[in-house]
Amino acid sequence: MDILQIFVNGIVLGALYACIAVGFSLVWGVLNVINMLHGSFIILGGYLTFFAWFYLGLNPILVLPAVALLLYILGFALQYLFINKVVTAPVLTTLTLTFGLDMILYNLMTVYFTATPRRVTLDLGSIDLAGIVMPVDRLLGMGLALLLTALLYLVMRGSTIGRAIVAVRMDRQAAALMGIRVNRIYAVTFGIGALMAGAAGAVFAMVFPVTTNLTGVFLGKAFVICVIGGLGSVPGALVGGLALGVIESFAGFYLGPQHAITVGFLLMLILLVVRPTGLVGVKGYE
Amino acid sequence: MSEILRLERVSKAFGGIRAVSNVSFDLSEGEIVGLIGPNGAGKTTLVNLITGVHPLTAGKVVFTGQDVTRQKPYQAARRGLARTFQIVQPFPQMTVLENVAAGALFGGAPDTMAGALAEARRELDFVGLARLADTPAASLTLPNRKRLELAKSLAMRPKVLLLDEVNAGLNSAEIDGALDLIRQIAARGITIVIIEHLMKVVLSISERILVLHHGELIAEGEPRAVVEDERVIEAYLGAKFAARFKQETAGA
Amino acid sequence: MLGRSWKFTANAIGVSTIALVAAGALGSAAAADDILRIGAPLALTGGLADEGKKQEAVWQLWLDKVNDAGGIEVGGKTMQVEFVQYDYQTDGKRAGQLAEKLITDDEVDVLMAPFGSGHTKIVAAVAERYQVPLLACVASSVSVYDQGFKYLFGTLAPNTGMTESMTAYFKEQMPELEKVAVYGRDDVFPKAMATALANSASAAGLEVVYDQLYSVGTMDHSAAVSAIKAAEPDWVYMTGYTQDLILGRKQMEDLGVTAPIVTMVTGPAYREFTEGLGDLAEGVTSSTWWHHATAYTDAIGPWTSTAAFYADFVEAFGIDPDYVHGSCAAAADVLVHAVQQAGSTDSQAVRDALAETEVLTFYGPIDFGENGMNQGRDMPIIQVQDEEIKVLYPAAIAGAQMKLVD
Amino acid sequence: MPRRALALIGLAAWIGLLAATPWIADNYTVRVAITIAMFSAMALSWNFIGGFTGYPSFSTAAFFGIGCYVGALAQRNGVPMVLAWTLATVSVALFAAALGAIILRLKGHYFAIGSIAVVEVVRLIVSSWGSVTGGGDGLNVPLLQGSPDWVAAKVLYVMLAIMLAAFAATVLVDRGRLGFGLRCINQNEDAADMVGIDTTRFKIAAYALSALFCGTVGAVYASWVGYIDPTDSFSILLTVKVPVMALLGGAGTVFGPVVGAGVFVLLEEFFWANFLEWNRAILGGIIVFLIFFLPGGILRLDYRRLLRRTLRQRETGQKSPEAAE
Repeated sequence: MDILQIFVNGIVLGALYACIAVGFSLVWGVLNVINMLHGSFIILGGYLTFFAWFYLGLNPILVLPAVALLLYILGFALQYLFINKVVTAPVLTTLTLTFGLDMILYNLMTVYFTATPRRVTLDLGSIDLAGIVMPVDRLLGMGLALLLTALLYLVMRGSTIGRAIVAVRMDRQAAALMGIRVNRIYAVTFGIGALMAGAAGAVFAMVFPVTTNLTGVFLGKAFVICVIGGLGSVPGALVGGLALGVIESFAGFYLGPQHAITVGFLLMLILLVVRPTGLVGVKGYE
Repeated sequence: MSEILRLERVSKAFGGIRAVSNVSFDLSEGEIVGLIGPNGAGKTTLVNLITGVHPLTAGKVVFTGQDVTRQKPYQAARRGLARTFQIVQPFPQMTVLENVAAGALFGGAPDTMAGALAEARRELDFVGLARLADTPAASLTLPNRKRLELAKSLAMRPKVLLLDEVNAGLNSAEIDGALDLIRQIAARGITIVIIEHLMKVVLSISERILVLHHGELIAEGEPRAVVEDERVIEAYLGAKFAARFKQETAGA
Repeated sequence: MLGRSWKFTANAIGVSTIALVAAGALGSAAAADDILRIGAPLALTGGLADEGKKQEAVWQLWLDKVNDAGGIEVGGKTMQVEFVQYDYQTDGKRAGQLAEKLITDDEVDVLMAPFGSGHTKIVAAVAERYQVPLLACVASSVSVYDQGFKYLFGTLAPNTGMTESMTAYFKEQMPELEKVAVYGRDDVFPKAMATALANSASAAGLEVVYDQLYSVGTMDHSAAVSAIKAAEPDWVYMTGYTQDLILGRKQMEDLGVTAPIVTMVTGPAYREFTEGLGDLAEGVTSSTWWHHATAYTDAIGPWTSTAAFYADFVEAFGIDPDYVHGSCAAAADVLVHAVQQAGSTDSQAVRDALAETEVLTFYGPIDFGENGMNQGRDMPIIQVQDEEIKVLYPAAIAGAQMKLVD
Repeated sequence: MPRRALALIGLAAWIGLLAATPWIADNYTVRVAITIAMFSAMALSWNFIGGFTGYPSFSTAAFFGIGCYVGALAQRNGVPMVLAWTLATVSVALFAAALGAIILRLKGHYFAIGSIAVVEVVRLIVSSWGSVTGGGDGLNVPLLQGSPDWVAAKVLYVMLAIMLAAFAATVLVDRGRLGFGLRCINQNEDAADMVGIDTTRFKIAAYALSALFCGTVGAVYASWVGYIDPTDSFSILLTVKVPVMALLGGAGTVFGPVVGAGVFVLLEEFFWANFLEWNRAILGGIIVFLIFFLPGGILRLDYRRLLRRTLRQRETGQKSPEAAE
C-alpha cells in the first residue's frame, strides 16, 4: 500500500524530471556541449508562464507553446552567435562559456524578476484511485512531459531536421559533405534544447514554486538524469528521469528526506564509473 | 641464441568473436621475424596482446623468462617490449626531439632530462631526422612520422621491437630506405618483429615468418618453406605468387 | 497586491545606491564625533534578496524619520546619522569581506548584521575581531550567540521560547492534540526551530511521530509527505524557506494530509507565502517575533508607539510590515539609545551601554541577556484567516480565534 | 631566458607588493591581498590537472571544502592550529588520490561531470552528517587571537606561503619528469602509455597535487573566518571560478594561474564596487570575452616555447661532454 503510493509519487515526479533532462541530453549528445544555461532556461520558462498567467490571465497550458517558442529563439541565437564559435573546442572551453552566459542570464533574471518564489495557483485537487493519491496538476504535468518527450522523439526520428540532427551527431564531416549546414543544425538543436527547457519551466510553474534560487538545482538534476539514463537519447532521458524519481522517492521514505538527493548523486557517480553509457546504454542520438 | 619472448596458446575474444586463438611461438634474441597475414587476420590484436593493451582471454606471454601476461602497456615499454603503431601516434604539439626524449625518459634508461635529450639526439641521428629535431611533430610528413615513431621506440632501448605496418603508405624508394634502417636496428642486437600484409617486403628481410589467418597461426618457418606451404598458398598467397617467388629465389 | 510588491521592489532597487548618506549632512567637515555611522552588509541580490531589501527599506524609512527631526541628541549635542550599505549578494565570503571594509574603509561606529543566522555568524567573527558592536536583528538561533562574543547583540528572542509557548497554546486550544510531525530544512534557522519544537513537544507530552530534516536543494517533498500522512499526525510543523513551504503545503493537500493544525515557520509571516499558495494558505499557523497588532506605547526612538510605526510604514510602502521590518528598525532605535547613554560613538562605551540596555521600543521590550540575545517573552502566534494574517496569541493582542484546518 | 627571468622578477615584485599591504594599506586591502593569494594557490593547484594534464576538473570546491571541514573539526577537538592545517592538507591529498583512482578513468565530458558531482556529493554528505559536521548549522572555529591587524597580516603571510609553495611545486613539476609525462598524457594518452608512462599513477599524482594546496587553503580560511557552512564551503561558483582564473592567465603555463587569479580578483573587486547590481553579469561577460578573445590566456607564452628554450639551454650545457666522447 505504502510502497505503491511511494512508487506512484516517484513515477509522477520522474516524468517531470525526464522533461528537465531531455533538452539537456539532446544538446550534450549532438553538440557535445554541457549546457550550464539549462537550469536558467527552465526558470525563465517558468517565470514567463507565471507572468502571462498572473497579469494577462492566460492559462499556462495555452501559454506553453509561446514560451517554448521564445526560448527556442533565445537558444538559437545564443548558439548561432556564441557557442558555435567554439563548439569543437574541448569541454573546458564550452562549459566555461555556457557558465559565463548563465551568469549573465541569471543576473538579468534576479534583477528583473527578483528571487521571490512564484507559482501558478491553479490548484486542481487530486485523484484517489484505490487509496493511491495522484495530484491532478502533477498528472497533467506528467502527461505534458511525456507528450513533449514523445514529440521530440518523433521529430528526431521522422522529420528532415531530425534526421539532419542525427546525421550531424553521427559524423559531423560526412554530414557537411552531404550538404547539411552544420552550424545551422547546431543552432536548431540548441534551440530545441532551450525549447524543451522552456516547456518544462511552463509545466513546472504549475507544480513547483519558481525562483532563480533553483537554477542550480534543476541543472544538477539534469546532470544526474542524463548520466543515469545514458547520454544523448530521448529514451535515455526518460528512463533516467523515471529512475531518479522512483529512487528519490524510496530513499526519501526509507532513509529520510535528508539522504534522498545524496543517493541520486551517489548513484550517478557510480554509474559514471561503472557504466558510462547509462542504463539504456545507447551511444548516439536516436 | 636464447629465447626472449614466448607466447603460449594465446587467445583473445571480443564479445563472441575470436580475434586470436591458440597462438604459440617464440622469438630468439637478435632475430628478425615477419608476422604476415591478410587484413583482419588479427596481427594488430596480437601485438596489442603482447604489449598489454588488451588483456588476454587465455594463454600466457613470457618475456625474458618472466610471465608478463597481465602487464600494462607502460610496463611492457619499460621492460623493453616496444612497438610502433600502424597509425602513428606522436605527441602532436611537442617537437620531434621532445617526442623521442619522452621515449627515452619513460621507457628507456636515463633518469634525467638531460640524459634523455642526449639519447634522443642520438636516435634522431640514427633515423636521419636530426635536422628536424626542433619542428613540431604535427608538421612532419608521413615517412618522417614513421621515422619519428621508430626513433621514439628505439630511445626506449627495447629488447624486442614490434613494427606494426611500418611501411604502410610508403612508396618503394621509401620502403627500401625503411628496410635498410630495420637492418641497422637489427645489427644493434634488437629482436624485431615486422608486421606486414605485403609479403614481398617481409620475405626479403625476415629470417623466419609467422603466418596468421583468422586469428590462428597456420604456418611458421623459413621464408622459403612458408611460401611453399599448401595452407599458406591456399589461404593467403595464391598459387601465382608462390610460383613467381619460387622462380625468383631459385634464380638468385 | 503583487503589483504593489513590484513597485516596492522597484523602489528598493532605486535606493540601493552604494551608500545612503543622510540628507542635509552638508557639514561633512564636522568632526567625526558628530556623525554616527552605521554599517550594514546586505543581501540585496541573490537568494536572500527579498529579506535584504526589507532591511534596506525599513532603515531608509527610519533614517528619513531621524533626519526629519534634525538628527539625534547625544550629550546635549545634535548628531547626524549615516547608513553605509553594501550588497554581499547572499555570498557568505563576501559578507565577511564587506563587514571588514565597512569597519576599516568606511570607519563605521557600529555594524548591523544581515539576514539569517549563518551570515550573522560570519559578520560577528569580523566585528568581534575589531571590537565593533554588532546588532543582529534577524538571527535567532542560539548557536549564533553561544560563542562568548562580547560585541554581538540580537533583538530577536531565542527560538525555544517560541516553540514552548506555541505547544502550550495549541494544547489548550485542542485538548485532544496528541501526535506531531516535524519536518525541517537542514539550514541554521529552520533546523534550530524544528529541533526546538520537537523538544518542546516531547516535553509537553506530545508524541513526535515524524521528525526529519530535508537538505538544501530538495525539490520535492512527496516521500516525506507520504510518510507524514501514514503517521496520521494532528499537527504538522514544517520549517524552511518560502519556496519550500509553498511546495510542502501544496503537496500535503495533494497527497491528502489532513492534520487539523498546520504550522509553517516562518511562512505566513511573509506575503510571498500567502500569494504563492492562494486558498491553500488558509488556516496555516506560524509564530513570529513580532506583529504590528502589538500595541506598545511610550517607546524610545522616532516612533513612540507601534501604531505610529505601522502608520508610517503603510504610508511609505503600502504593505504591512513584518517582523524583519520591526526588529531591524528597533535595532536602530536601541543603538541610538546606547549611543545616547554612552555619550559618544566610542565603540567600547557603546558596547557597554548596549549590554546595560533595558528599554521599550515600538517593537517591544529589549533587554540583552548574558549571551547578547534579547530576553524571551511571549511571542505572537499568527494564522492565515480569509487571506489575512490574524494574531491568535498572546491574548493581549489577539485579534481572532484559532481555526482548525479543514 | 631573459623573458623567464623577467617573469620571475615580476612575480617577486607582485608577491612583495601583496606582502607589503599590511604596512601600506588598510585591512580591507589586506583582505583583497589574502583573497588573491588564496585564489592564486588554488589556480596553481588546478593547473596540475587541468593545465598540464588537460583533464577538465571541476572538483576544486570539494577539496577546498573538505580542507575547511577537516581543519575546523580538528581545531574544535583541540588540535593545535598549524597541526590542524597539516592534517587537512594530508587528508585532502589522500582523498583526492583515492577518488582519482576511480574517476580519472573517465575522460572529457564524463570526467567534467563526474568531478562536479563530487562537489555535490561531498556537500550533501557533509550537510546530512550533522552529528559530526554540524550539518546545515555549520561549524564555529576558534577565532584567531590577536588584534585585527595582526590577524590579517598573519593570514596573509600564511596564504602567501601556500601560494609560493604551490608555485615552487609548479616549477619543479614543470621541469621534471612528472610535468613532462603529464604533458604527454595531455597530448596523447595512449601514446604516453606506450612510451612507458604509468598514466594512472601520473594522473593520480596530478589530481592529488591539484587538491593538496586547496586543502591547506581551506583549513586556513576556516581558521580565519571563524565559521563555515556547507553552502559556502562547497560552492559551484568557486569550482568554476578557479579554472576560469587559470584559463585567463594561461592554462598549462607556470605563471598563468598567478596572473589570472590576480587579474580576476582585482576585476571582481572593481566591478563589485562600481556595478553592484550587475557584477555577476559582468563577470559572466568577462568569461565570454576570455573564451573568444583570449583563448590562450593573458600569457601567450605557451609552454612549448618555454620548454624548448630550457631544453636547448640544457642541451648546450650537455654538448661539451658529448663532443669529447
